[in-house]
Amino acid sequence: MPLVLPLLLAVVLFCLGVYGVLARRNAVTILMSLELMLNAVNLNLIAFDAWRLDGLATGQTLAVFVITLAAAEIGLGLAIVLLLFRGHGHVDADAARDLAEADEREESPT
Amino acid sequence: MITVANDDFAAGVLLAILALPVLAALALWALPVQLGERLAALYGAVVSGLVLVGSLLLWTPANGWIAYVSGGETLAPGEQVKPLHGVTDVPWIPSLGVRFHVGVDSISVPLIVLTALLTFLCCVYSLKITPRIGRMRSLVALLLVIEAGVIGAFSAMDLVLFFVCFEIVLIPMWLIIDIWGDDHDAPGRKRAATTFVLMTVFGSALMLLGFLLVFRQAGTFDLVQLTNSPVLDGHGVPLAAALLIAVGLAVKVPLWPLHIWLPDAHAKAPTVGSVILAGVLLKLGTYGLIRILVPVLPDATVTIAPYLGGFSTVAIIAGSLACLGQTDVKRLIAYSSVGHMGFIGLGIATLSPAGMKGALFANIAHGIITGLLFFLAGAIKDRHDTSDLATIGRALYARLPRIAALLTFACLASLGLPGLAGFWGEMLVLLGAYDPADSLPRATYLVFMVLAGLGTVLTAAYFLRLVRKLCQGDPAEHPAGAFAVDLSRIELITWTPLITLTVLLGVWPGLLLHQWGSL
Amino acid sequence: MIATVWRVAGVGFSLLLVLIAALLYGDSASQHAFLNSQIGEVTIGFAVRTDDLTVLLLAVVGVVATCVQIYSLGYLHERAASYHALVTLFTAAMAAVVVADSLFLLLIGWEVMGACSYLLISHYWERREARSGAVKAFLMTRLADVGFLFGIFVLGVGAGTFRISALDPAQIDPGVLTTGTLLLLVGVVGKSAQVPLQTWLPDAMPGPSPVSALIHAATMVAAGVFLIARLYDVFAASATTMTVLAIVACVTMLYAALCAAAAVEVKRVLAWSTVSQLAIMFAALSLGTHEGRHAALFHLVTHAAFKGLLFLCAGVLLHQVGSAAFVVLRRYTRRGRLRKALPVTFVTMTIGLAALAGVPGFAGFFSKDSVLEAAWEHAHGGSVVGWFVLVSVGLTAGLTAFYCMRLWLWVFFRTPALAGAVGAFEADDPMADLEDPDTSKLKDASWLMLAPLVLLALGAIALGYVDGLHLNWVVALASTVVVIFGVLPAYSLWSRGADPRPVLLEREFGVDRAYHALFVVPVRWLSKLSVLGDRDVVGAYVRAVGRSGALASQGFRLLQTGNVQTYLTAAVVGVVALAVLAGVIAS
Amino acid sequence: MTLTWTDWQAIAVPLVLAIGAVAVLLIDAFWRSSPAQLRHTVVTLLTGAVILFGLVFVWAQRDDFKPAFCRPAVEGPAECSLVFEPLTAGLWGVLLLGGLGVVGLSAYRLLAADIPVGEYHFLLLSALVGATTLAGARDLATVVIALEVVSLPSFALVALRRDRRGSEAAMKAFLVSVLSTAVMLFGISYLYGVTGSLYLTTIANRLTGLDPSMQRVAFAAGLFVIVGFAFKIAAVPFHGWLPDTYAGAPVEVTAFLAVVSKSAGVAGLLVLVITGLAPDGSDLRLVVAILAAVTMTVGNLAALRQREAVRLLAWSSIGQVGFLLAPLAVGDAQAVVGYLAAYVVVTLGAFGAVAVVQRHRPSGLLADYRGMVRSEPGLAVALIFFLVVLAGLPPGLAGLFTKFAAFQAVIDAHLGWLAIVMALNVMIGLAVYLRWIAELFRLPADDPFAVDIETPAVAMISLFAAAAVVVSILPSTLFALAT
Repeated sequence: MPLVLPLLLAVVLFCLGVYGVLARRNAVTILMSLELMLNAVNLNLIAFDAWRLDGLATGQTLAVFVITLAAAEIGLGLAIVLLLFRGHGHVDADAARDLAEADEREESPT
Repeated sequence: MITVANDDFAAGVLLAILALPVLAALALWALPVQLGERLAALYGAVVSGLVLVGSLLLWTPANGWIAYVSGGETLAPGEQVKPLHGVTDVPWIPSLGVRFHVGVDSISVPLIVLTALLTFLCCVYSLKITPRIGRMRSLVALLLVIEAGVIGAFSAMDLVLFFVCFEIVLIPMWLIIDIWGDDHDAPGRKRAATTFVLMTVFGSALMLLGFLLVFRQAGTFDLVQLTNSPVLDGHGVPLAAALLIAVGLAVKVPLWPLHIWLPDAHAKAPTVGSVILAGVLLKLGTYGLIRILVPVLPDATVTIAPYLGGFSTVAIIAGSLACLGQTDVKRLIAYSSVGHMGFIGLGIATLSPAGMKGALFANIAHGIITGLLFFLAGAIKDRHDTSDLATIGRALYARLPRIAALLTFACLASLGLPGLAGFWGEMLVLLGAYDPADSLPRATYLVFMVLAGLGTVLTAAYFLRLVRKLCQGDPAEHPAGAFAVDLSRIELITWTPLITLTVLLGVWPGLLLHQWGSL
Repeated sequence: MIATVWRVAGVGFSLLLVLIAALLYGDSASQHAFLNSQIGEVTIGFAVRTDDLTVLLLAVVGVVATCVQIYSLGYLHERAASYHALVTLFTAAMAAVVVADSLFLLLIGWEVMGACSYLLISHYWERREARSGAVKAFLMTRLADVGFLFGIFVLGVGAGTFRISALDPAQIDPGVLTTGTLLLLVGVVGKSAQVPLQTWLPDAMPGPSPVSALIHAATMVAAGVFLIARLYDVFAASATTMTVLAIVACVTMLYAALCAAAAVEVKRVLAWSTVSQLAIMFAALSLGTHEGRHAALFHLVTHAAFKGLLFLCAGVLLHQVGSAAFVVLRRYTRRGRLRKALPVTFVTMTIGLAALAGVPGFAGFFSKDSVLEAAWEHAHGGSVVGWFVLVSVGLTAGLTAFYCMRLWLWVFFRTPALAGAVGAFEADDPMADLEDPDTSKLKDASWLMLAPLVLLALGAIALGYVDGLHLNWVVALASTVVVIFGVLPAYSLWSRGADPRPVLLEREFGVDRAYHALFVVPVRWLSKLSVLGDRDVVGAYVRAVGRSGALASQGFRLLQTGNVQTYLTAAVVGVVALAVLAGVIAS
Repeated sequence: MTLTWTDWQAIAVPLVLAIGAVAVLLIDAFWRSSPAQLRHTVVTLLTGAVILFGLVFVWAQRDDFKPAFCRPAVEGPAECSLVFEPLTAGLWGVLLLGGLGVVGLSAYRLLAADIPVGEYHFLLLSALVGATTLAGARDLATVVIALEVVSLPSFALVALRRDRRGSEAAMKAFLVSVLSTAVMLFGISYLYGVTGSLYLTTIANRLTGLDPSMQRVAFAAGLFVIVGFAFKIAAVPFHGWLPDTYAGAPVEVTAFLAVVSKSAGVAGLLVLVITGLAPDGSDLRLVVAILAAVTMTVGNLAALRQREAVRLLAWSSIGQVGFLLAPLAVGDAQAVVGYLAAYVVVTLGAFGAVAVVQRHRPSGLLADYRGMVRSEPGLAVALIFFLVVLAGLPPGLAGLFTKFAAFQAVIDAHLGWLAIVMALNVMIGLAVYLRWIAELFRLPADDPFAVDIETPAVAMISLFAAAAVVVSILPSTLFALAT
């Protein structure tokens, strides 16, 4: 299999992930999109590893690390989403805007 | 060439007058008890008096400075190399190449004495006359910090140390304007203070870039080394460095069109603030030009000197014209500084002995005379609670005869009347412009000279206008207010030294000119 | 108390000057330098010298100043301290000019005189015309002084010295010499109120009369003449400068005499006559001959006496009557009171006017004669300048006689033709139809004021003879005839009660108005422009920087919506932008 | 592969920190019976002791060079995953000092009452483990893991109060951070593909020998990696999360984010840039320079009109990062570490002062500080000093000289335009801090802030102030951190 095919697939996956992160409102969906991006990375790593065959299996090792990372991130992420839900009653990422810049009123220009 | 003389006594004195005001200011702030307003002023007067004494001790005869002779030229047979004295030179930040290197010579000593004198007088003045909101303790402490910073800048022999001292004064001055400034116009004084500090900071940052370029070329920040082996070549990096340094210092001078912070800052500042600002702080810029730009980057200076001269000439004319249109006495005096500093800039731009000495002389003279003018303006403002010409009214000769007479005297001195201190500097500057350094385009400088000469007429015009609008007039139309007290004793005491110096330097310019040897 | 101190000091100082002059009389010339500093190749500092010229001028200054100081004791009572102090300073400044051997000392005296004159002219600062006259005087002379300063530079740098005694015209490049002397001439023209910088002098009249006497007789305006006499070798070495001087002098003397002939105020007439007489001195100097210089100095001395006298007399009129305007004086005169109430003043003023007009036997006659003589000799030598000067001075003599006679008759004598009406001068006086003033209390001034008058009147006669009588009878006769030709029309007009004053002359040829439009108005505009430029151009940039900072700040705040996806989108866009930017810069 | 003594020494500090973290967690979990007061004290002391051990260790070994987890490379020097060298020592010193400072700020009765003590300190120590590892990491896998070990505890810390604002703040930080990790990993995968290695030195060696098309890929990959770090340190335009997160988190946690988390990011980026990802003259350095210019400008400008103290500090910390990036862009480690050290000290101090005020005035507006120079002179003077150091003006010489070093680095690298932008930003930055200082000086105030400040707070703020004064008088100490 030519190297370019998995790479292309990875790029497509990554872009889908980016789209998902930017466009979806639901925080859980965003987390899933992030997962997609990380898996695109994994695909890349495996593909390069297979192409390189450097004997250390560096790519595969890193891919395993990334999977672990993803698991940890999702764990923490879901905890935060839960907290968000508890506080706001919803899990829409773009609706949590308590911390936006307040309107200013009495400022005089310098 | 600078040679260095070993002189432990002078070094000790110099370090003492650098450290004393800072320590005194810290002690003043740290005092747990609330000091009375007058006690604070007294404390300041004592400390600054000691500094004044110390600065006078530094004034040793028989030294001079001929460092700005550009790299290629050699000394004439009769000239001798005059030493720097009171030198302390220890490493400070080795990794950046910064040293704590201070020392004084005859260029810096008069300026240091001027600084000490004006600070002392401001403290003495504050014994009786304080800004309305009080808080004298902080005011005195800030004045002392400014004094230390300015003296540091005048004695720094390391570019970075100069830069640091240059910046030390900014925040105290900003506070002085912002807190003790014009109490009728809080947003105005805030704006003035902020404009002042921001423009100066930007300028000094540019200046720092220039210093760093110099460092890249020469590998040292040490002024003695840099003066003795300057960065030659008038193009490329040295030119960029010279431009950055010149622009940075020009903000402080201030040179047209970078002067825009000055009128507001002076007009809104309290009396002592205006005096220090005009009398001392502006000198940092011209001192920097003379001390750093000219000797360190001689060739590049030659390249930019005509532009410096041109902008200075514009400053003279534009400043004077702007003065003619002012309606506020403090603003008017502030604008007059633009014109006078333009003369100094022009003198430096001539790169000739006469112009350079003229600039140095005018530096001192402007400090004394403008200091006096701001004291007077402050006195008038205090008595009328406004500095607006129309509101103050006319015929001060009738209402406050002594103050009005002194104002007239100060105006005459400031417009460069021969026989008073203001004349010699401007005369020498014009002489320098008539006969600039060989490497400069003479025709251009002749034009500058003629324009600057016309500027002196305009200067006379606006000062006479001031006298006419303020001092003269029909007393019947402007009756004396009940509170208008003429010259008080403290005012007389404070101003006498300035008046004396104005006359003394006017009739005996050699007193200072000798200091600078056979430049 | 302070006033008394200054009074004593003033009189004492003037007497001291006379004493010094007497002591120095006959001493050989010497110089002495002090307080010098070396600037590059030139020396800046002070030096004094004594020689005949110094002694002469010191004596003149001393005597006139003494007269003025004593006279002022009676004349002036308010603000006496500052007045006497300034007059003393003024005298000292003139003395400095006279003894100076350093061009800088000379300049100091020169300009301090300007400043003192400014302060003295505005002595009555509650009066509008005093204020504006003072400012005008200072600014015009200051403008000229800039030229003077540049002249000092040119000559000093050209010769390598600022010592007058060391200035050697032979050592200076001719071009430099001409430039330098022409620039000095600018200063002289300004100080001595010659065309085109003449307008300040008549406007300086609101000052106290003794001050006018001092300015006009011995100090300030005479300084110009003195300067050229002092630097005569240098000036004479440049033919161009001398020609310019001659032209200026000739134009001025005629112009000023014409103006004087139309003035309706005693002091204004006298002011214009000063301008005119100074021009005569300059004309004599412009001949470039030794005789010319001698004649000029001779005229300077006699002029000091009779012009001082005349101004002091005008002062008495002002002091006793309250005004020196013709129209006011006529009110007293038509009752025939003025002459009788003020006998001493009348007599001394008559002497002064006679001397000014050049009536034979009076000092002015002899000095003017010597000018004419010098011009005549020079003209004989084939010099165009000589002829030019000769004709101008002749014409001026006639005009001078005319306006002296006019002044004398209108002020002191009833006009038979008008039978007691105010006559020719009431047209421009709003109070012309008022009742006649009470003339019974009019009396002559105190002896303090009259004594100087008598002294100077003696001088106005006797000084003509000190130089020895060596008249060229042809010239003397001719000038006498000219004087008679001047006197007769004045008499005839007066006796008919007419005083025709052409508008052109009355407005003094419109020079003042032209200057106002040409210089004052543009400067005002420029000043407005400068203020507005600072506020709306330079200041606008600064404000714009501040505003744009605030706006940008506001913008960034608005971007901070709180929506995390907005942030992420901005970030993704940022990555792309960075990549593109780096690619662009790299390639 | 066996662990040698050198390896142990190199990882001693992170290891001890990790053990300490576990110990703290265990104490908190299994010593419930003790009074909260005592538990808090014990936990604080233990945490402090662990960090202090790290500091002492770093001080003792500061001149050593200890590579760990090495293997002989195919070409060039041995490839190591973790290296302890003077630069590492300097970075660790800064990070540990920062950590210690945060612990001090969270000392007894200072930490908000609703934050669980044990978890807090555990997370703090965990993040420090990651931060120290990151500063010593020399291969990309270690970098990624270490970065995650710094980040994940940070989000937990932000959300520790379990309230509405905290959860929102944590969510924002988390999403941005995870996205950035993904982007960075994507870049790393390509770097690996292009060079075939994850060791930084090897990557650096191989990058130079690539053919142009590959170099372009490598550039894009490097850009992605840098962007990943840019998210972490909140360089503009990847900064959006920062003000919101700072505002939403407890002040102590904000201080932690501003000090430890940010320093860790800078340290990682510094390691990447100088050990080879972006060699001298590479386009990536240009990217960093552009980031620096944009970051400092936007950060300072946005700070100009903030009305809340924490938000102002948040934006100004973005501006400070811009200044940090400038010498970083030219690979001047000394300037970066010096700047970082000064920044850490005064930021801690400033947050300490803010924490004190915020405890009594929860609104956190700048107006709360009005007239403090009269009512609370000590605190006000300290705060003014910290702000002045941040602005880089005398008397804050520490700030001045670190800015100076940054200027020098930039000028020496011929980046004139960046130097001009920096000069402009010195001015804007000053305007930012002056507004605050002006409030402190403004008299008379209606309701000046005056309270009995808790002793630990007084001690900590005095300590920070003293440190700031010392480094102001002897700025060379700052630059001695990395030689």
